[in-house]
Amino acid sequence: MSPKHSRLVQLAILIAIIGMAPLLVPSNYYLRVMTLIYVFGLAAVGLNLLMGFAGQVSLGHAGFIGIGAYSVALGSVHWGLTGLTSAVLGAVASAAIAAMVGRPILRLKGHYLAVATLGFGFLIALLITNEAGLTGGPDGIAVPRPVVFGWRLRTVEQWYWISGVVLVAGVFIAQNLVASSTGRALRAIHDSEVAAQAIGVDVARQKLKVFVISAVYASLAGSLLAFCNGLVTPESTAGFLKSVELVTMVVLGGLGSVFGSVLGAAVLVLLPQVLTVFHDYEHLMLGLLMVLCIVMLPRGVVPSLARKLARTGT
Amino acid sequence: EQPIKIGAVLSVTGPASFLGEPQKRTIEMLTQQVNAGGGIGGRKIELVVYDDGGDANAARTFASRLIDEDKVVAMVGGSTTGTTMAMLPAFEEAEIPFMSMAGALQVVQPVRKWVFKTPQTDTMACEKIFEDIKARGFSSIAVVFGTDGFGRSMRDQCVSVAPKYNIRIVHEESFGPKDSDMTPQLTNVRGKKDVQAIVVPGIGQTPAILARNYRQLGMTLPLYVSHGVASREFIDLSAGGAEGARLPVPALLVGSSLASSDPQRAPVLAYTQAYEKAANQPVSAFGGFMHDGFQMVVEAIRRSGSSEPARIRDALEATKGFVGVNGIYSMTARDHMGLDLTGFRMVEIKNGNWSPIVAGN
Amino acid sequence: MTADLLQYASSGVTIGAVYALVALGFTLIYNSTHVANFAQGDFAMLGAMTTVFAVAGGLPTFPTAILGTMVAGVAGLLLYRLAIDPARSSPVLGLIVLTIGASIFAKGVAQLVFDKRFHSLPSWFDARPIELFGATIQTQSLVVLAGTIVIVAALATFTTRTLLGKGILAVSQNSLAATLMGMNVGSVVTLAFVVSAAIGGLAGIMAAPITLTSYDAGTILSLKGFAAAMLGGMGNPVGAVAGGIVLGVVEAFGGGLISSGYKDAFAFLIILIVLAARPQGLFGSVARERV
Amino acid sequence: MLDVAGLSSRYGRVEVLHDVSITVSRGHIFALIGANGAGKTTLLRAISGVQPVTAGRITFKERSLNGVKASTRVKMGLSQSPEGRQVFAGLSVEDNLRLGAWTRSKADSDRGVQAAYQMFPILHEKKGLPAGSLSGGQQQMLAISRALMSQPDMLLLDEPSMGLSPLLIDQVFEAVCSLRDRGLTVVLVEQNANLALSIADQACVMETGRIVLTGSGSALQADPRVRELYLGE
Amino acid sequence: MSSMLDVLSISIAFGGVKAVSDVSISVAAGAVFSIIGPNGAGKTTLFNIISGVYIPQDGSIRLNGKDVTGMRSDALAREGLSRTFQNLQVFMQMTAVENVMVGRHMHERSRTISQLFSLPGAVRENRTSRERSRELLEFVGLGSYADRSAAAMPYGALKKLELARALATEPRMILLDEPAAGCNPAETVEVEKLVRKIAGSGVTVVLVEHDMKLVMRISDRIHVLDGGRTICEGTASEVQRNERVIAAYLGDHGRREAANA
Ligand SMILES: Nc1ncnc2c1ncn2[C@@H]1O[C@H](COP(=O)(O)OP(=O)(O)OP(=O)(O)O)[C@@H](O)[C@H]1O
Ligand SMILES: Nc1ncnc2c1ncn2[C@@H]1O[C@H](COP(=O)(O)OP(=O)(O)OP(=O)(O)O)[C@@H](O)[C@H]1O
Ligand SMILES: [Mg+2]
Ligand SMILES: [Mg+2]
Repeated sequence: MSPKHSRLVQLAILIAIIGMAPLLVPSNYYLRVMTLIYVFGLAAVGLNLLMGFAGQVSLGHAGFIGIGAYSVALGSVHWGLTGLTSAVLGAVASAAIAAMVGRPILRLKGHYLAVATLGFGFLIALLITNEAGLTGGPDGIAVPRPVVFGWRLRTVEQWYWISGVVLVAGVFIAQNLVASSTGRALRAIHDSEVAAQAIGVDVARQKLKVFVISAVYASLAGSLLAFCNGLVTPESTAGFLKSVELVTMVVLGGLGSVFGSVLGAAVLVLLPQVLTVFHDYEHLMLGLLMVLCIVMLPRGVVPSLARKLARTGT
Repeated sequence: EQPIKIGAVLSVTGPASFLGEPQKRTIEMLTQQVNAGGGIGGRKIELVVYDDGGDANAARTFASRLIDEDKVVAMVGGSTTGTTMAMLPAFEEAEIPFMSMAGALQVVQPVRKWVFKTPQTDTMACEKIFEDIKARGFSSIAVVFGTDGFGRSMRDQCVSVAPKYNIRIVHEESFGPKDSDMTPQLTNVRGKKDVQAIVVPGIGQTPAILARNYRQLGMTLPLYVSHGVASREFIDLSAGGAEGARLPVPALLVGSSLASSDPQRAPVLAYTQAYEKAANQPVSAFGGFMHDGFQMVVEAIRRSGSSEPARIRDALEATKGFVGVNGIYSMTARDHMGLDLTGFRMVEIKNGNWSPIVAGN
Repeated sequence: MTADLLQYASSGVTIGAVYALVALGFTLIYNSTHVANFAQGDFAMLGAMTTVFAVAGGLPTFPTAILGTMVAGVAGLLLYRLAIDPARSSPVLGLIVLTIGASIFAKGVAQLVFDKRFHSLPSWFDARPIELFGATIQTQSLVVLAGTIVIVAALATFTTRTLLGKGILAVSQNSLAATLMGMNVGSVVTLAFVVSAAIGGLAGIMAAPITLTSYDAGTILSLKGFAAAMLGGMGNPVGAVAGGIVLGVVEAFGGGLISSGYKDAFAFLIILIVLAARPQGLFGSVARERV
Repeated sequence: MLDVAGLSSRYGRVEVLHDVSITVSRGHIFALIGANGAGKTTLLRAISGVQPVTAGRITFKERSLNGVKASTRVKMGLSQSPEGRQVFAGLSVEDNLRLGAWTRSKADSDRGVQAAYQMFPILHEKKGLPAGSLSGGQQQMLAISRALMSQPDMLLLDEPSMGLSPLLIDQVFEAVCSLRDRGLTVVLVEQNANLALSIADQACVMETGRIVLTGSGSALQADPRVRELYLGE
Repeated sequence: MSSMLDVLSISIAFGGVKAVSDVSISVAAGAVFSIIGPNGAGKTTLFNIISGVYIPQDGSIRLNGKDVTGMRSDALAREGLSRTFQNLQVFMQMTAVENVMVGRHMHERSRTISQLFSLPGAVRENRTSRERSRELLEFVGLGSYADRSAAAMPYGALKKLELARALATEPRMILLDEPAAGCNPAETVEVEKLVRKIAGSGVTVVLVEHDMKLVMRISDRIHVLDGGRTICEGTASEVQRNERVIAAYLGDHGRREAANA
């Protein structure tokens, strides 16, 4: 299968799943779970562009989810903006902030970048938590249901379809980016910055570009999350554990596999739901599964399985 | 007979596990008790408990699950204000009664048709503390609050009721829920000459570190902590630092010293005994919240003779003079908490134990 | 005012020393595998919790401290042998996620084996706090500080003076070459994990009288330890200690003088500022790859 | 000394060594030449035990090496200077050398370091600097010296002349000869075929994973096919 | 002939070690200019300075008459300078053809937006890049490797891959650091043909190489460094007769090789 072919197949599978799921699992609960998968899948796809392709770690990406989430909350509560406007403004703000912090911190390498992004995420979360007058503090703030073209969007179903469509768009765009000249430049940077630079790739600019793009993905995911939850809290959007969850989604699904990130998101959203049967052993199982996953599929689900298939296949 | 399904979403793990953990043990123990006694009108209770880990997003998903999949008729829990607020809309929409264990006033004010709660509000705790401060003749205090939901909310309430008691808050400090050292904050307070007492709105074990540091710094200002630390662990962990600290606690914590005429004495002793046997650890106020909430729901089901959510709700709202371990509840259409200040007892920690304060001392 | 400043300093140094010890463990594992081990704080938790429960079970403090250290060391051994080593073909980020999984697993085990409550240990020496120019210094702080100094000195000597210590660096830099030199890469790295975990455990045990411990106390320690190690310059034991102390002191002064709510923010701001000026951390060397 | 029989090896699904057999006699220089990608490096890796083999057996000093760990092979007297130098970039030159003597005593290590400094004085000059800062050729000298640190009975050299200046190539080849004269056995993989064959006692040519020619060094040097394909004449 | 590259008395030191001191060279456009010298003479460092990897502590560099001192290497690439590396810097996780396509990056004009949505312009450009890159792989003799992962290619092939990648930038000048390292004499002849073709197409070639046969046959001028300093410059025959060069660098063997070239 040519790369282009396999991209289209993946996209088609995704569309089919999104289209069929409501028929197979009609309850609001399942729809909500699927919606969460799409929302986090979107953020994970964005983060994968940064981590899996450009090889730049971010341990603070939930910060951008927080910005997206709180911009729709604050936009409608404090500034009387419509939901759509505030989501767009949130994305713009995320892009601007990413461009600003990205310039200095993307010069850092490996674990140094990890700690810098970790710090960035912490700062955002602290800001949201401490500026309680504006943000409602740790208990969070309610997000009014947005009205779009005269429709009040409130049902789980509506948000299901909206997130599904946004995810498909996000995956499509990410796939295109990866296959484009920018995508190649990013992968080249991953392998050797000196060489990439020596053959004319503006390394700093490309890194910044993908950082901004991934921030926009996260921000949009944050806005969607805020809308479908109706409430945002610092921990459930910008917290460090959310950043870790995002990284885990990307890694489990497979660094450098767009489709894998959606799968990774599915795994991490579904696991807590499935693991409830273990009661007190939930954490133990979650940790164990994460470890086993990496041990058995060291490159993440999609790439590792693809490799195994290629090996056993003809 | 079909069992009656009751749901709970609790923060059994994560930063608020000190709330959710005793609540889970309590609700499991009480369910067993009810079922052992033949259930409600011959129907057993089937309990569905989920752990949200303190994450509002997870809580919201489990709420959907309880409603759509498990089809519970009533919901008890929501250990924190954050998780409760996230779940509220779902239960309002599904029209299922929701008995929350969250502290903040905003859960029941404005009154939401389907939502109730058991803990006293932070405002009440502030009032209780300020009453005592005023009685001792102090008027300017420092507030050192936790930056978690509980601490921040109680701090806000204290700030707003302080004028009522002619109390000035002359200095404020805060600490994070994961902080392991509060010496700098206390040092600052120590440096302020006009501070006559310190009030610590904070929950969990972090205030215990504060109490230790307080002691290590050799500070002697009167120290007030909140009902958010009302468990034995606080005293133990503070390693003597909490000696002399005062706080409002529910009757539950001063069980053995309750007068025999006190109506709460019987339920308090019963719960304490059962819990300490079942869980092998001392009772805490948080488990007590669950005790009262769950019992009220069971009562409501019993009284309404139905497992219709709407009937249960109506019965809950009609709760009158329910004697719990946390207070005596009388719900109305305008009050979905139904407690007054009498539920709180002011205690001082003496010789490593809660010791009731005789009024005016 | 001077008393206040001194108080901030003493409190900052104490907490900083705890961060430093966790950072030291980080450094050792990083040096042997280039893995940032986010379960490092959980070694501290395991050490402390084991000791707490053994002490509660009636055992005397010092022998149990050794027991706690050993339990942590065994956890390190298992982590490497059962997880890190089998997954060695995974990219670095995969290994980070793996250690996070291991950390969650450790918490899951701890909450079952021990409990979910907070615990404390008595101070090692039952002496009154020391008064110094109006500031109060806990005796346990001195224990932590002394422990840190001893461990960093030992570790620095080990890595810079002994062939085995250099072997640990060598296997991470080029495990193929290390193998061709006749090193048994597996054993060398196992050793690094065990020592690192034991240091972590000891850190937890020494700090527990000051900071309390509970099944989930590891996460924040891992984070701060990681941050400290990076601030100091990854891979350098002296840097790890410096990073830890700076972090603790910045937190104490920032919290005391400016705003306690933004205490962690100051810590991370300092890290960002330092890294902007010195991308290799305070004591790190510029590892410029030759082309 | 070394006997390789019917050896096969693969990367993933691709087999790159097919039924390779060579015999290296004690105290000889054995030259292995072949085009890019012929499998020379793979063969050396297999002998050192860092490349899995799928068939065949390797015997060293009358002992089978099958299932013997790479680190044990070093203790048995087998040492390799690998392709691409593979120095420990962050460690000092001297530390690199001393790690080469991992299996040896401190006294042996001291002696080895002195010998290395004598052979390549530049290493002495740079002994405290990180090996990664050395120039390509300097790193090559370090890699060769490091391989000698374990005082092997048999030395595997993978393109030792790569990146060395002509003067140094002379020097290295002289050194190899004198090591042989002191009883060391050397397997020499070289692109500098002329030179390699001129000092080799035995030699073979490898093509796409197979041995296609064997003989004495001078015989191969005279072989018209070798002259055309590998000596560029 | 006008001069393509002028290096004016540049110096650089690393913690006291003077890797390059006061070196000046001038390379005529279209020439093949070689730099030789013992190991550690500073050849690679000189390349690193010219290509913007290091910034010289002293001196200046002119490329085609323009002062480019301290310019970053991507900007230099846009000025028409490209290079290969002594320590391979191949993009190991990409296929051979993708490696070369990255070299086309700076010539690709489509906007990010158009790439994100896979608009026709971007698609077309992508196709052209791929075709051009395949041609280049054929040119260096790696046609059969095009879709192979770089990680699975032998050393010698990787050296050529770097060459193809450097050519993909359509340079006016190319710096080759030991292109024949790891090649046997027969393969070196291939490299020589390749370099001749490149030079023949008008690209200025600066070469660092220890294979004296290759250097002597192909170079228009040879510059000899030792210990970071220039010891002489001249044509092949001038250089191989220079006593200092023989003593410091060529030795017996090298002199024979050089003479036979
Ligand atoms: N890691 C790898 N994965 C897959 N194939 C590989 C790998 N390394 C080498 N190969 C393949 O194995 C074959 C033999 O390679 P090897 O490196 O042994 O050749 P060589 O004779 O040493 O070549 P050179 O002279 O270029 O060093 C080549 O076809 C190469 O493409
Ligand atoms: N980053 C650095 N840090 C320290 N020393 C360096 C650095 N780069 C180069 N050197 C030193 O500068 C000198 C010149 O090195 P360079 O790599 O330029 O040599 P070269 O002429 O290319 O040698 P070779 O032919 O071996 O490749 C060497 O002594 C080297 O150790
Ligand atoms: Mg080879
Ligand atoms: Mg060089």
